[in-house]
Amino acid sequence: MDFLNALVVFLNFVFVPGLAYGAQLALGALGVTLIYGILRFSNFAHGDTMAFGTMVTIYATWGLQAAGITFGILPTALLGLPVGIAVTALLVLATDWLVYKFYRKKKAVPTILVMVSLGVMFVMNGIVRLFIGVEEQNFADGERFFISAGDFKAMTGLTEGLAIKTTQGVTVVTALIVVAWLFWFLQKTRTGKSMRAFSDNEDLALLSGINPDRVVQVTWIIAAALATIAGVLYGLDKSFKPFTYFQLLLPIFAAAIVGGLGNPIGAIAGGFVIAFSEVTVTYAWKKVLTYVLPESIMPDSLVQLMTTDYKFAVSFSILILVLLFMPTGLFKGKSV
Amino acid sequence: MSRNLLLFAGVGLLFVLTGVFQSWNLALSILLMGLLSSIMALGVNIQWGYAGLFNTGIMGFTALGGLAVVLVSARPVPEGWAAGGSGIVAGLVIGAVSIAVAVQVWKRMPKGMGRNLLVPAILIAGFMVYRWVFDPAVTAVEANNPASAGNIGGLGLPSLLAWPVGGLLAAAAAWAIGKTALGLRSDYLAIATLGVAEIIVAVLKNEDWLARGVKNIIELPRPWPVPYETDLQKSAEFIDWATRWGFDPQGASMIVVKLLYVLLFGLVLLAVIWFSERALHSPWGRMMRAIRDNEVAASAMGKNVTKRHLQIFIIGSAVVGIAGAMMTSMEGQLVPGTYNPLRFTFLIWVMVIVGGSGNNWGSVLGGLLIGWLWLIVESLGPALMGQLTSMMAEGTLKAHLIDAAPHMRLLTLGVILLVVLRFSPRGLMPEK
Amino acid sequence: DDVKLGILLGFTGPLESTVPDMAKGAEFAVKEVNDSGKFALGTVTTVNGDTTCVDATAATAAAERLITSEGVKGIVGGDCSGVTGAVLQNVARPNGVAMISPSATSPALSTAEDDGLFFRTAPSDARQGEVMADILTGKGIKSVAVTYTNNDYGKGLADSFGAAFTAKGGSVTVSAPHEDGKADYSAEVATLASAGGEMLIVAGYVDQGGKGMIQAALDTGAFSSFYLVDGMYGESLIEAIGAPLNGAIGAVPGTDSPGATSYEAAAKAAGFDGSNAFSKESYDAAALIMLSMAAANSTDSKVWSTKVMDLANAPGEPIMPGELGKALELIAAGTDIDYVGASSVELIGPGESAGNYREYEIKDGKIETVGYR
Amino acid sequence: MIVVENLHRHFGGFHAVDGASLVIETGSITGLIGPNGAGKTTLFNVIAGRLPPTSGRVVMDGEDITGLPPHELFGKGLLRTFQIAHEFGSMTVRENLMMVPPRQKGESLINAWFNRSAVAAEEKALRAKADEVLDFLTISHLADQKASQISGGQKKLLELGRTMMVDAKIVFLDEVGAGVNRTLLNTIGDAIVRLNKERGYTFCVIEHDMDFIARLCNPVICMAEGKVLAQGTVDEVKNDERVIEAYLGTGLKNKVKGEAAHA
Amino acid sequence: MAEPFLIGEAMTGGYGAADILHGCTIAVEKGEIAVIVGPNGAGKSTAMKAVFGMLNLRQGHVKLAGEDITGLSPQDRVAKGMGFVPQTHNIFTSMTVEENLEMGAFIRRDDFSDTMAQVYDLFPILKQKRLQPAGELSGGQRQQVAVGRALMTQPKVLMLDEPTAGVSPIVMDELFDRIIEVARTGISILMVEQNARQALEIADKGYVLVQGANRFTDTGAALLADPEVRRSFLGG
Ligand SMILES: Nc1ncnc2c1ncn2[C@@H]1O[C@H](COP(=O)(O)OP(=O)(O)OP(=O)(O)O)[C@@H](O)[C@H]1O
Ligand SMILES: Nc1ncnc2c1ncn2[C@@H]1O[C@H](COP(=O)(O)OP(=O)(O)OP(=O)(O)O)[C@@H](O)[C@H]1O
Ligand SMILES: [Mg+2]
Ligand SMILES: [Mg+2]
Repeated sequence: MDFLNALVVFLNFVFVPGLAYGAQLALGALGVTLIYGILRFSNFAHGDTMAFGTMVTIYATWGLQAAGITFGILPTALLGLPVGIAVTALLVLATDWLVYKFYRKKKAVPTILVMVSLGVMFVMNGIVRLFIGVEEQNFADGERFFISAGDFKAMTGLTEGLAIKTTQGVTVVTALIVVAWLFWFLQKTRTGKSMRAFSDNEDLALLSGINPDRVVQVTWIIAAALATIAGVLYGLDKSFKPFTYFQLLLPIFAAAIVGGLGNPIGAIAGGFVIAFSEVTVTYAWKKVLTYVLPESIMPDSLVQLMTTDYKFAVSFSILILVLLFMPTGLFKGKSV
Repeated sequence: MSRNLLLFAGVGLLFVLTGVFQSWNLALSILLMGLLSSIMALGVNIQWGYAGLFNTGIMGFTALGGLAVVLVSARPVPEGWAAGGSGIVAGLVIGAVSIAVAVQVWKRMPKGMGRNLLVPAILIAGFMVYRWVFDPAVTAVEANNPASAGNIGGLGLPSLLAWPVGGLLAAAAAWAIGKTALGLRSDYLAIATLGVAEIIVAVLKNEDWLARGVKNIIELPRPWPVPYETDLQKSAEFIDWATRWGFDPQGASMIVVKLLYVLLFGLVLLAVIWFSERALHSPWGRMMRAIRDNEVAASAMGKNVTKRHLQIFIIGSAVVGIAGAMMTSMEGQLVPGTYNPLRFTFLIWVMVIVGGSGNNWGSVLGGLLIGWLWLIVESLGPALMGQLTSMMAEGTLKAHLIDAAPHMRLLTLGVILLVVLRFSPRGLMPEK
Repeated sequence: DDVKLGILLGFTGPLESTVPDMAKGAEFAVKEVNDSGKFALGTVTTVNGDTTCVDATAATAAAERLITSEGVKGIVGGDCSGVTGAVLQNVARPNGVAMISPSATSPALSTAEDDGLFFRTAPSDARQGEVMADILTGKGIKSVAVTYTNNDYGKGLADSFGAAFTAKGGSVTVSAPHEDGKADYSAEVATLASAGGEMLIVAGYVDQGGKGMIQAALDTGAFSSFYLVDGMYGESLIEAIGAPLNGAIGAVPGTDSPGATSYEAAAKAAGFDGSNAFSKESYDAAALIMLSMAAANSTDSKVWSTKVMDLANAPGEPIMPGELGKALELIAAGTDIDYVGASSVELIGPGESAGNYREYEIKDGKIETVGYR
Repeated sequence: MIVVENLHRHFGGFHAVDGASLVIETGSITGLIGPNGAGKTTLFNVIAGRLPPTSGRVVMDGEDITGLPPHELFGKGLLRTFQIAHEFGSMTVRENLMMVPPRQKGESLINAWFNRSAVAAEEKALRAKADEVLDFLTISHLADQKASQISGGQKKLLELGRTMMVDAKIVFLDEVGAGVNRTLLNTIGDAIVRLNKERGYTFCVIEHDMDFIARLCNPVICMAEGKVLAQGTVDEVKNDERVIEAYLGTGLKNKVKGEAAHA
Repeated sequence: MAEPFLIGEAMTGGYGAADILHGCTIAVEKGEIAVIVGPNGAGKSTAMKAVFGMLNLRQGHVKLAGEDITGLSPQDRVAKGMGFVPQTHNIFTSMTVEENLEMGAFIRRDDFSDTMAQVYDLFPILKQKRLQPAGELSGGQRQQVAVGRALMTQPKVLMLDEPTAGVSPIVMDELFDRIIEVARTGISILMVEQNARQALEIADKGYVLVQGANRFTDTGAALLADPEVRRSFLGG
């Protein structure tokens, strides 16, 4: 029983949150990694694209809710998602046409594109704030929990509870489906292969009759979809606030890079590496130990390797460590 | 060449216009920021433009420069030092030694199980001893008057001295980072250095014994020879001088202080440029460009790529560290919470790229231009919004837009940045 | 002619969601004064400057612009202690312009040299720590976990509370910081849960990490009762979290004067959230500046700043929000006033709020006052 | 003298070099031939320190040089060219050559900053040397062109030119001839022979042009599937049945006939 | 004489300000093989790129089957049935050998497994390395992939820039044989070669380019027989 309690404590505070956060990062990292893989630059505007997509979805959700449409135990926002994706896709396509295309034609080096994406980031940043403002928006509805801590205790009779939020479940499942799809799409489909060919050698892609404009469009549309999905799921689980989405950029990049840039599987792995290293290394084992150790040798300290002050630092240290042994990430990423 | 002069003249004009239409004080304080940024941009350009190292740890080196100012010139806290200074030093030494031992063991021992066990064992044991010595000392130091001290204090030396020390601190950190992470390429190096910078700032934020952490250190002394405006305003001599020339003493005091800073920063900037330009246009610079273009071939042509990378990484970081120290001693305070990657890393990168990577003067131009832009959009953005909304009918939309006016700041910045990059896709002064 | 007031706050950056209601508060006071028609020195207008909260250079430049270009006669701000210190030392003092900060709470600022030009309507952390310890020991609570926002405000508050609470025999199981605006707080919540405690003390901002911490603690079942510091006060929290927040307690600066309530009501009517963090303090800061100007009959900071302490403290006729017109009349008549305002301003020592606290509890989704300290 | 002892280099499960042992005698021009994918370039890469071997040793003049980094090998007088040209694209063709000599004074920052005259004098000499090499390679008109903007064959010439900038002991040439005009290649062949005779350079040459190999090389080593298949004089190797089957093909005989008919 | 199937006529142009080509003309008839030779830097690759539309021509034009295609993008020329193997950067290094070949057949909508089998027959080593990223191949193997990719297109005109550079003699012979075969099926072949003697042997027409202009133009055999051409350009 005590052992079970210890396990539940661990699951509840480390495993489940880590899994959900990891999946959220992974979804964001997928978009970053896709742009890097095909268009060959680190897109700093991705965080704000996520914010934009989420914003549109929020408006759509409000509309649906006003019309009395809901989605059962699942959040209504999932129904609004297609709208968000569509509008975001239009926005990024317009951005590409207005901004990025020029540099592509000029064959600008990747760092120029990175700086350009910073400019785009600032602009999107402003657009989102002009529309929806800076405040936090809560748009989650439906059932909050698959199982709440209290219910779990009542069900199992354990002293410790285990909570699994609906959004956590949805996020993890979505992340897995999306990565599988993306992997399949890039590796097996004609369009996917042409996208990889384009990223590998643009001139030669041209000589093979691949339409570069189409490749770029498809890439942006998928990226917009990924950004919107990631943003909405994150917003449902935590909350939507433009500034946080900007802050998300850093761990998302960390995830994409540690996994190996350009590799969808890597993005997933990277997301979990970052999330779990944040949560586990600074975890205080005291509570777990109270269940498994006898009273007499129970330490009174928190049994914590590092204080949470350093959780970011720790996750970065782990990232660096991984890179030292695998210089292009867990899954042999690209580098431009 | 004339094009470049024109560009500089153009940027100069921006500052003059700011002086005329806003105020000279504002123009000068933006110029100061621009000069500091230019120095940082030069540091980055040395690494990126010369050697292709994608360093995004600029924020960390800037912060280390700031720390140097605290350690060198902050008011000493003898009680704090007495309470645990020696313990802290001992702890740090133990930590460093155990890492060094682990590294040596890793290098010397043959691959295999033994090494894989021994090295972590050394590290873990070292960590335990370190914590055992270090933690009580820290607690003791932090317990000393936490509201206004709680740290080990500085040496109380002149602030100017902290500038080279800032460079040294940054160089030392760069050495450590370089030794471990320079094997990484492009974005992988970028994220690693970004991470190190985050770690450095995390340490500054959370190690209260060092520089009071998030409780900040204020009232750091000014660098020689810059006086305090309030002192000038009280000095009869100065008032005399100002009135003789027909200035209002208060206004003059501020301009004089800023001009002195401009002079100081300008001298440092020129020195850095002189050294960089000489280096760039020498066989050393040629070797660096070769390494940047093709490491494999450079190595086959007998150039020690690892060593050169380390060298240039250290030099560039030291320059950033110096600039970081200059900034902190000008602001007179160390606030770890202000170090954020957008402002201290990516903005500097924008400067380098907009200026034209690989071109020192480009970096200076980029620093001045983007520095100006970064600060001027604070008023420009909302003003633009004011223009836009002035034609609109009253209503919720207008109210909403006016509320959102501050956010025109970044939007305007973004738009102008995109425009600049559109007209000079390789930077304003491309490497030839 | 115009008298310009600078509102120097972090309109963009980490506090961007908190600041609008602060700026509105200050503007609200200005509007009230102008509408009263009793301000003899001219029409008061406001000019906004953006500190970004984190970028001292940007804040300094913004202040430089407000003062040397716009010619403001007083500043409401800055918001975050770091940028406030930089502005004070490098711009306000040299120019001799006074500032009243609604939210910079760092104790270090109390001792900073300011030539009498710096005030704040936010209470210093030391006092609040005492009050918190009193409230909790009064409830018989022995052990708590603390999470604070990782800046001088949170850290200072956590420190002073920790000291006071231990002195009273309580124990703090863990005091863990959280960074505002971050993506995930699982690690922090896990640590707090592991350390345990009867209650979670949340020393953060209501629309920042503090809210995230509460949400995560509730979701995982780590804590079910909370103590909310002044930065955590706000209707928006109840709205966002809902029923699970019932039972949470807290205290905000305030006396049994009706100031806070009337201000919140007026704010609601004017279309902004007056209960949001530091909105009241901002209103008070602006009001104090204008009243001091009136009292000094001068817009020169060096002159009016000498009046601030007088006006803010007893003795005198108490002034509530919405009574600025009346206050101006009284001042003109030479009657002594005691500005109470929305946040019960009482300035002690080097110009900071002494802090009376209103203790409240959240019951059925409503904030109910339970007493004063 | 370079001695390669039982060298292996694996990529995953694939054995690119699979137990090759060979000797490159000092003063020789050794030819290395073999079918595509035989492991020739990989062997070069291992010898020149670009790739670590999976196992085996490389000995140079009695000293074990296995796994030394390329720049140290360069210091020992071991030079190589790349099959796929590795030019320094953003530098001019002349600079590409001038950067080669080791231990230049101006490569030290202190000299670059404070000892300009010494550096300038050295630069002058380097420049003259570079121009001489460019002249020889018939590309002096390209001296100030960016190396990224020259033709494929010209890049190959540049590869070769770099080895001519220093006094080398042993030079590994990986298909310098591919893509180079045959008339010019003949001149290059003459130069190799001259360097070999006059300056005592040792050469190891990978080439698929058998005429070229035949003109220059003795001995010739033929590799296949990561192993040494045959070695000896050109004629011995050329007539080795296994070499013909794996590498030369029967077409060569026809072609040789064709040649005879034209001549 | 009727106009050739593909002709780049009096082409003048270059990469930047300076012209590389000076009124250079190159043509190939249906089902024939044309070979371009010349010293390094003569402008052979540039001429090929010009014919393929990867270069802005200042003067001159390109015609395919009588139609002026000077204004078309490379991609459109692919659609018109032109295939090209550049001299460098001619494979997708991060994609497997098989994917490289598939990309060659990108514009084909029919079943191309036959063509792929033929390519594998021609270059058996590629079949072995089918699933390996092409960037990991040896120099000669890459070249085979590059040619294989172009063959997959089943173009009407096949343009090859030094297809045999770096391939072993045995493969080179196979390759030339195959090129003859391909030409016999009615496909025009335009190629640049430094293995000029072998190439001219199978060429119906030969061009010697020097400094961006035509120096000699004749049948392959005639050029081979010209002693000056042999000495100056073919290595004696
Ligand atoms: N990085 C690598 N990963 C996997 N296989 C590789 C790698 N590099 C080379 N190979 C394989 O090793 C074999 C030998 O390649 P190598 O380049 O040494 O051949 P080579 O003899 O130089 O051929 P060529 O005459 O075509 O240049 C080839 O089959 C190649 O596919
Ligand atoms: N990208 C480029 N930019 C500028 N000039 C170039 C560029 N590429 C080639 N050149 C120049 O154009 C001329 C012709 O080059 P081209 O590649 O056509 O030669 P080539 O005849 O194919 O030679 P090779 O046999 O060496 O491949 C050369 O002098 C070269 O320096
Ligand atoms: Mg090879
Ligand atoms: Mg060519």
